[in-house]
Amino acid sequence: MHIEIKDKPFEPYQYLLEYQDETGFAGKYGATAVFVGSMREFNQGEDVSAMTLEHYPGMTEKYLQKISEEAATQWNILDSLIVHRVGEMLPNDPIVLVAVWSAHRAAAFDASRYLMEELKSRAPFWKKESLTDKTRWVEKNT
Amino acid sequence: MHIEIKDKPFEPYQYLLEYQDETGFAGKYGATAVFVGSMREFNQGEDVSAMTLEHYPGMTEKYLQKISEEAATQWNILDSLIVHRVGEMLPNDPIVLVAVWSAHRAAAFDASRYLMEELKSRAPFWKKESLTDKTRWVEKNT
Amino acid sequence: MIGLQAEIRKQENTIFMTDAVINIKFFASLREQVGLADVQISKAGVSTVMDAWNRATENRDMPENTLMAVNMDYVSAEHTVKVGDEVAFFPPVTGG
Amino acid sequence: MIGLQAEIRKQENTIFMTDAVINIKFFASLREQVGLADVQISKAGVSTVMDAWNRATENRDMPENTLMAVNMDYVSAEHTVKVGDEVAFFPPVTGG
Repeated sequence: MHIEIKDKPFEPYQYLLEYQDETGFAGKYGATAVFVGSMREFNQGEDVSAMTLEHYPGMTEKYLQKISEEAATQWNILDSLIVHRVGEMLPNDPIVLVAVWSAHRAAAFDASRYLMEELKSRAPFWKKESLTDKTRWVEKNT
Repeated sequence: MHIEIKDKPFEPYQYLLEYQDETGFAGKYGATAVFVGSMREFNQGEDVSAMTLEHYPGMTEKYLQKISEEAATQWNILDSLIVHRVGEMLPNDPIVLVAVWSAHRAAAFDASRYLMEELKSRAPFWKKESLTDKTRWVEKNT
Repeated sequence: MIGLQAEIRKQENTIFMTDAVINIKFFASLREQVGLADVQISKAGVSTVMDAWNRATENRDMPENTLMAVNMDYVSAEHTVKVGDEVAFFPPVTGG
Repeated sequence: MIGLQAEIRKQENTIFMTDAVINIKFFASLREQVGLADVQISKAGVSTVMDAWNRATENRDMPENTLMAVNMDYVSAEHTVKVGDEVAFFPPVTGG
């Protein structure tokens, strides 16, 4: 179980390649479910040129850890990973990477979706978008 | 929409890195849901040392294409990818990679799971496992 | 004249080989059980997928759960077959 | 004597600064609206998270949907606060 807050751009698939190499469970898992959230260049009808992601240091890690533990309690999984960007980012930049490893696919699918939904509703992150002529806080996660 | 049958080992995350570089939808997608199925070294209570994946050339591609089109009809997705191994493989080798790109996460999650479930129930692939002292056909997908 | 008759016979054979047959395929455990991979059978007297099975396997019992496809689409045993069809028999699929 | 009284006063201040306060944090749009990021308030007369809001913001109306945390756990406005607590106010989260 690993969580990480990144203040610099990261490449999710490169991250997974390296992370999996370090784990000791090669041959144990039959299923890996991965979710990557990326910054879009368009939101709520407007072009978005940049974004700032603010977080609550300490509480964010605590909640990412908490939801990871909840997932491990609810499903029979081998490992989970959450990586989340903060700071200044540009369109197409990865924002979040969630991955779950399990013996069979149902647990990986269910747990990865759980992690994303809980992260979206409980982890203290906030997005501020830069439009052509102004900035705006994203008000609600959909 | 891309489907591919591989008769040699492939690295799913490396594949995704290269595939995404070639697509023209950077900045359009906010969500990527990925599933990787890998060969386990243990199945139904026995150690598995190797596996052979047989398929029905022509029909397999036809069904992977068909389920990809079904997913694109049912969900608002930008692209989907299915890569599946055939031939001789070893524990920890990736068997299948499914990926779906969409603007918002629900479609990517739903469509990727649909692709996997439909692939498992309809695409003509068959697994034969090598155990310590014999081989056996996997009789049923769980 | 002998040459011509041979040519006619050859043409008839060719017609028979390419036009009046059904192509049968078996896969995976069923291929091993039946001992056949690819065979051609004559269309004569074969109307359905079940008939094709019976002709190709010499009336062997079809295992429960056998899946059938005609021209790479799933069908039932009652599905009608035509000359030139590709009929496949295989066990439940186990990919992914 | 003057030096000693100053020392006593300094110690009292130190005790006040580290022990009799509540630490308040505001994030994101709420930080900008309230115009405060991190503040300390005296614990005196502050029993609940709502009291802490009122003290820190000088009785500003709390926006609907404001989320509250004490020591990095979500709580309601009626949650009791203790000396040394970290109380945070922020808008709905929008990560992921």
